[in-house]
Amino acid sequence: MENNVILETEGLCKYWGGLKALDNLSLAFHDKQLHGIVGPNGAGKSTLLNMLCGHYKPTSGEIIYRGESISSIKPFEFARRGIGRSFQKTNIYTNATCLENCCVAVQRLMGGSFNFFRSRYSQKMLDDIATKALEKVGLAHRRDYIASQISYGEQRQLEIAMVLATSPALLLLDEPMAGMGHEESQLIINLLNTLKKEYCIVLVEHDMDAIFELSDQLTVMVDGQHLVTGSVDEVREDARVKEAYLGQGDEVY
Amino acid sequence: MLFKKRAERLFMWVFFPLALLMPMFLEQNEYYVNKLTTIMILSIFVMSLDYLVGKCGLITLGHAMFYGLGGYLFVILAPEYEAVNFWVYTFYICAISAAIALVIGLLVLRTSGIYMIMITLAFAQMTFYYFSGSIDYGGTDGVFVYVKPETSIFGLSLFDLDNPTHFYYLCLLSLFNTLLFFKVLVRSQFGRVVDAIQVNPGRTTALGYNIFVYKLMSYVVASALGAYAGYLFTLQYGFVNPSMLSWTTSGTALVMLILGGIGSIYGAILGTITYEGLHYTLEHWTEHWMLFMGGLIILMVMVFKKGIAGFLEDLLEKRDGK
Amino acid sequence: MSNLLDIKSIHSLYGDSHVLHGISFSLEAGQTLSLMGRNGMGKTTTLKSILGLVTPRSGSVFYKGEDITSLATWQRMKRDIAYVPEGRGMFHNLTVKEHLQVAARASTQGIKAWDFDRVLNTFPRLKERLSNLGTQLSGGEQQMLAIGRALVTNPELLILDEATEGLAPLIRKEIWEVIRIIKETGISTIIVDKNIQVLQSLCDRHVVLVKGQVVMDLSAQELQSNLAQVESHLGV
Amino acid sequence: ADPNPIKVGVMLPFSGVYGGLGDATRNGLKMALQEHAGELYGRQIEFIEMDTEAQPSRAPEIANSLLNKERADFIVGPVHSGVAMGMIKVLKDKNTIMIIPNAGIDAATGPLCAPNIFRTSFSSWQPSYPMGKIALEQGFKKVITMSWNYGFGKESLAAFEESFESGGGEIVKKILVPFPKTEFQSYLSEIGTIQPDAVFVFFAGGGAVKFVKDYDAMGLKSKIPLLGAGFLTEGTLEAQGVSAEGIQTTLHYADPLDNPENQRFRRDYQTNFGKPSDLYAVQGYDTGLMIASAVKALKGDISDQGALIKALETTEVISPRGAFTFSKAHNPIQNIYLRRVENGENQVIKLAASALEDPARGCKM
Amino acid sequence: MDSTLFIVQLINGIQYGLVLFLIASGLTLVFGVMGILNLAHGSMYMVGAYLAWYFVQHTGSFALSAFISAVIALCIGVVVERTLIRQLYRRNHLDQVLLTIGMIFVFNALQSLLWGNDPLGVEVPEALAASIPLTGIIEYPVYRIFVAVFCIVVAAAMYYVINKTRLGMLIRAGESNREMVECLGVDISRLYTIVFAIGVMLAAVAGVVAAPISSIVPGMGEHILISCFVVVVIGGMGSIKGAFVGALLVGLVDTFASVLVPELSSMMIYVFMAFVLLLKPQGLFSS
Ligand SMILES: Nc1ncnc2c1ncn2[C@@H]1O[C@H](COP(=O)(O)OP(=O)(O)OP(=O)(O)O)[C@@H](O)[C@H]1O
Ligand SMILES: Nc1ncnc2c1ncn2[C@@H]1O[C@H](COP(=O)(O)OP(=O)(O)OP(=O)(O)O)[C@@H](O)[C@H]1O
Ligand SMILES: [Mg+2]
Ligand SMILES: [Mg+2]
Repeated sequence: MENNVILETEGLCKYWGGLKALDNLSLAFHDKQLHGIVGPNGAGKSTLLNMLCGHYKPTSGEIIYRGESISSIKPFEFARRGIGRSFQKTNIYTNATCLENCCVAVQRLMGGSFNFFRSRYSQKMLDDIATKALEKVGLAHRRDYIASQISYGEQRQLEIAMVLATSPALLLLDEPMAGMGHEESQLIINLLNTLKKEYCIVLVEHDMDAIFELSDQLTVMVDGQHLVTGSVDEVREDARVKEAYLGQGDEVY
Repeated sequence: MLFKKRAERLFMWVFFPLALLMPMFLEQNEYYVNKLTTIMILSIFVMSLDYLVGKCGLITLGHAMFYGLGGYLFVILAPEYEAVNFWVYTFYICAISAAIALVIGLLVLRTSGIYMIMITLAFAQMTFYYFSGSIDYGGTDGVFVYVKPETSIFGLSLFDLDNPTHFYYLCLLSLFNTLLFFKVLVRSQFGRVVDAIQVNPGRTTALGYNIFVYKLMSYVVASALGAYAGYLFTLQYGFVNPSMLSWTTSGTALVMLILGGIGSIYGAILGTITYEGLHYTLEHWTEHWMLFMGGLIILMVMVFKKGIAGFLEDLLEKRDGK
Repeated sequence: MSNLLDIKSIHSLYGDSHVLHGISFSLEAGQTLSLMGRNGMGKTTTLKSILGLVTPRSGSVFYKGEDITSLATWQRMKRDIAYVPEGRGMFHNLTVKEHLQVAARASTQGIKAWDFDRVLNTFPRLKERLSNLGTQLSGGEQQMLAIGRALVTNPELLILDEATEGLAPLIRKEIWEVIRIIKETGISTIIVDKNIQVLQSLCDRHVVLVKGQVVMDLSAQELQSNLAQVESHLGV
Repeated sequence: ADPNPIKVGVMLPFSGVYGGLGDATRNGLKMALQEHAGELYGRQIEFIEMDTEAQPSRAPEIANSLLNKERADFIVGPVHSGVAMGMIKVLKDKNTIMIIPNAGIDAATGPLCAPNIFRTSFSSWQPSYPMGKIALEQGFKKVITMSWNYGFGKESLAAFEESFESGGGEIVKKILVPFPKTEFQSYLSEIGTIQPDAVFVFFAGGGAVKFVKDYDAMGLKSKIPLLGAGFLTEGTLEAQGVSAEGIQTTLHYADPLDNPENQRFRRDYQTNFGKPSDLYAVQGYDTGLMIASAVKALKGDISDQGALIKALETTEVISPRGAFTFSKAHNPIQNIYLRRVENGENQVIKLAASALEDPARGCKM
Repeated sequence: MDSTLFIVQLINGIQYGLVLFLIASGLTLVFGVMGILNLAHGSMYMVGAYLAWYFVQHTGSFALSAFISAVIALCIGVVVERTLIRQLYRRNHLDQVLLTIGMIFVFNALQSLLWGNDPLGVEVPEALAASIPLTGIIEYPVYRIFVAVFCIVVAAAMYYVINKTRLGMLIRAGESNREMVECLGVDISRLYTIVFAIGVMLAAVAGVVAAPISSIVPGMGEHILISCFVVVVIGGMGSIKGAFVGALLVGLVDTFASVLVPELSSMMIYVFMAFVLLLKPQGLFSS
């Protein structure tokens, strides 16, 4: 297994003043696997993702990507190395079409972003790649819709399409199913199921059904600290996890 | 297509042909030619501001700094009693302003929102006070440009800058080029990233763009064009004064811009014409023109929610809809 | 009229887009009502229309028999309504403590069942974050705060829009427990949530929206017998 | 008679800080031309008024409009030196007459002098130069000078220094305050510690009010005499109140000046406009007199610019400030008076210099 | 500079800073806390000074005049908010720029129509007209000390209200999410009307208080406006403490720059601001 680790953290810490949002976390993420992260609210999951994509700088510790420490590079360089992410709150270009949203992503790869004169509409190839990304998440029929006019679930799909359009090696997803109806959730679950065959995915989610169904590896965090990592079944039966996170029994009254 | 909106195309077809013919109607009256020239020059200035504010989301209250620099750089660089070449100095002034903008941009663009407004203002005020207090450049009284540049290219002289009509056409041409340039820039692949940054900088960074560089380049380009406008303004009457650099110049440009319609590029021309036109009319009509000017501005904010350009666009679209 | 809330044929629009097409339902005092529907069917818009955050083009809202359609939002809220908005509505420049202080008040009847301390005891997580600003909380913490902020107004009608969104399972249970408790004290609640099992056991009435229209309006028993149909409306 | 009116373009600030000055100047101008309406050989006067807003960058445009659009015969203005520069740029050597009713910038009748440019007010040099001698006469050896850091101020200080230092006085410190700053406290503290024999300042308008009040409030006035160019106490006395008492200034005019023209002028101005006249009204008035006399001399035909300039050059203006004539550079050769503020008025103490002519350095005319 | 002069200048700097804070206090409230970009703030300062002059002429009493001026300013504030500002809360910040620049024009025109363009002055009220000897031959006017104390009182009161009271929390909350405040059962628009009016009143009161130690001239507001923004921004938006510290720093920088680098002194506060913002891009005390 060791050989296909693409991202690792070593003793990663993030302190907000006195608060240890993340304390000494060492994890390894493997290629072509979906790594679920769960934990109570405020456990530091979003903080972790924010550091893995360069949005926050770690207080201490290392992030190692394909064997190279990247803790000190600029935020935008994370994406350039193939680390793509979606945000906890939908984060798209609301005033542009879905296609245009993806084009922005593709253009970074294709170059030409410093071209002052070449029309942005002149490159067929760019459009094609963007369309492919939309197809991948099942949004092809919304290609020319303005992003603010599609439904919430579709917006989340679009966000994933944008990340895919940057051809990442690694996807960091923060609660992609939040606020989504059953049907839409199912769509995303199916999507992730296919995507994890190609990418390494780190998924933070409170929807237990989804996370149990999808995860190859599952990490539980509590109060900034690592609790357990293991397969879904291992984690599910772990007494500490039940106490700290899942609680006893079902969520039904 | 470069001009997508109907209002925009209509404007292009009405304004430029009219502007082209204007001097023929005004032949007997040099003043109007001069006045229109000033409006063209101001439009270039306001347009460059529109690119910054409306397209890049970089609100500055220090754009007048470059307007003034355009003038002062000429005074500083050009020998006092010798006609220099217009094109060469255009290049010098734009290049030096761009270099200055690059340095200032490196500092200024680290902040955003109101903080950026204030820090750009700070730099503009510094230059304002520098030239206001300078002995060499006439202090608050300003300086004269005694000899205007000549405009030959390879010995072929097309314009005579001392001839108001020639100068008018030069400015009109500059305005047209600026408009076209910005339009192309906005539509370009670079423009796509700039759009993205304005709407959602966080997302754009997460896609792997170094947004600082794009902002910086936009800032540099707009500043250089602002300086070019200032250079033209200086040449028009051959007079430079620190008030070109004052924050009220920036503020007035902002007013023209908002009036015209932010982010529409051609709205800059509409805004400038409206503002200057109102100013001119009211001033000739009553000594208390400020009262009416203020009242009209307030009225326009209430009525034209997206500026005059936005109003036109809505009007034409509504007609199309029916 | 014994109904706490009566909504009569509300039509609401955003600009030109017609979102609600004549919504009507009512809520008896003390009842808990769930509002269900897929994404974008108009649940949030319905709630906002009740609160006056969206002005309906036509239709009316009665609260305790009084027509409140033309009242301002704050006047409606003054009648002991509390709202937990979708997206949490944090104040970025207020601390957690201030969020609760600024909202705290007794109900018009002078009831003060919920106060600062009780909220903190319910969500101990917030206790450690009292001096954090609203936007410096984790997603779930924000949600807790939003609920707490609604509770300290000691409402008679509590409106929750996806209030368990982003909460960990344990906390979610906690919230449902809280709602059960306040239900017992006679507080009415309108809940928008996607967990149909919980809603089923918790709510007295169920309203299902499809494309801005009420397609089903069921009592708890009726829901049992029509579950399949409801689920098909929700796409479960 | 020529049925076409004589067009007088008026380029003054009617709004903003200098608005009051513009207003008074215009009133004086109109009053003079009204009084002499009968001697203009039937020519009507048409005024075209433009608000400069004291904005130098607008000056060329407005001057241009008066020149080319209105085709004014005379352009009267401005108050502000920066605006004067912008105007001169457009009007120098053109076929209109520019008459400056206030702006003192030395260059206007110095390096930039031109046949068609006249000034009825003063050069910055004129009112300040005589004060140097007077300071010495009164026994002041060490003086601090102070003004805003702009042309008018610096030229005034230089003129004072010229005569003061050549007579053996010493300038112990020269303080230039950035224009238009009016926070003087720190400078006054400095003056208080240096304790010179006297202080010579140039300030005008609002700045003058603020300075004089602060100077008094800091307790300096009774200990270190305050001298100034006359603008310090011109149009500001009411606002300065008792703080101004005892201040000595030199200027080419003083309200209570005892001559029949002045008495009549002040009376008529008061009845015409319902408020007391001031220096700026006088300067406007004299501008009117000058225009009237030239028109009269040419029997109403002002079409020949050469003749017009000749007529203007040789005019003797019988002004409320006392009669004056024009130097070769077209600047008044006039008396300068020493005044002291007593009971809220600039009382004339004595003649500080009679028929003082600006050296017009740099004028090649 | 010897030590006595240094101390005198220190006092001058603090005194100037306090006055600056007073003038900027209304802006801190309206712009910093409520987030409304009111460029006409300086105009209200000017209006305050002119009103003070006018009523001192007619009543002879400074205190009475101050009171009447404050009330009038409050009314102006209410009217302006109700009729104009209110329409713009949902719109772009830049529209507020345009609107308030329009208001500057109107106020300037009205000032010129009502009171003319001559510089005016208000005498220091009798009771405060004394001076106390400071050092050497320099005296310090009692009125300036009174002004300093007044500024400190205003600062303390504002700090208390904004940071410690429910009212203050509501005002701040309103800046971040108006709708949500209304959902707490608070009439946010009335609250905002009142707070805006108080902001306007503070500007006018600053004009009144400053009238005896300044000259009342057209355009006096525009000069001070920028300084006010500098103060608010250096301190950090929305922070009363920040504005207070910012004002004192600007006062000190300006005073010492005047003495040490007189030619560049006007520039110095801008250099200072640029410096602060480069080190702390959100101002000194931003949250
Ligand atoms: N900017 C900040 N300043 C101070 N504390 C912060 C900041 N951002 C987050 N925190 C704190 O750090 C802790 C971890 O937050 P994080 O957002 O990572 O939690 P999370 O695991 O994503 O929780 P959730 O599931 O609720 O989203 C929280 O307790 C939060 O209050
Ligand atoms: N501000 C707005 N402007 C225009 N359209 C809007 C706006 N808000 C919502 N809509 C549209 O109105 C419809 C109903 O939205 P609403 O938010 O009420 O749905 P919902 O049932 O709450 O969905 P969800 O489960 O996703 O929260 C949607 O189609 C949405 O796109
Ligand atoms: Mg999170
Ligand atoms: Mg919703």
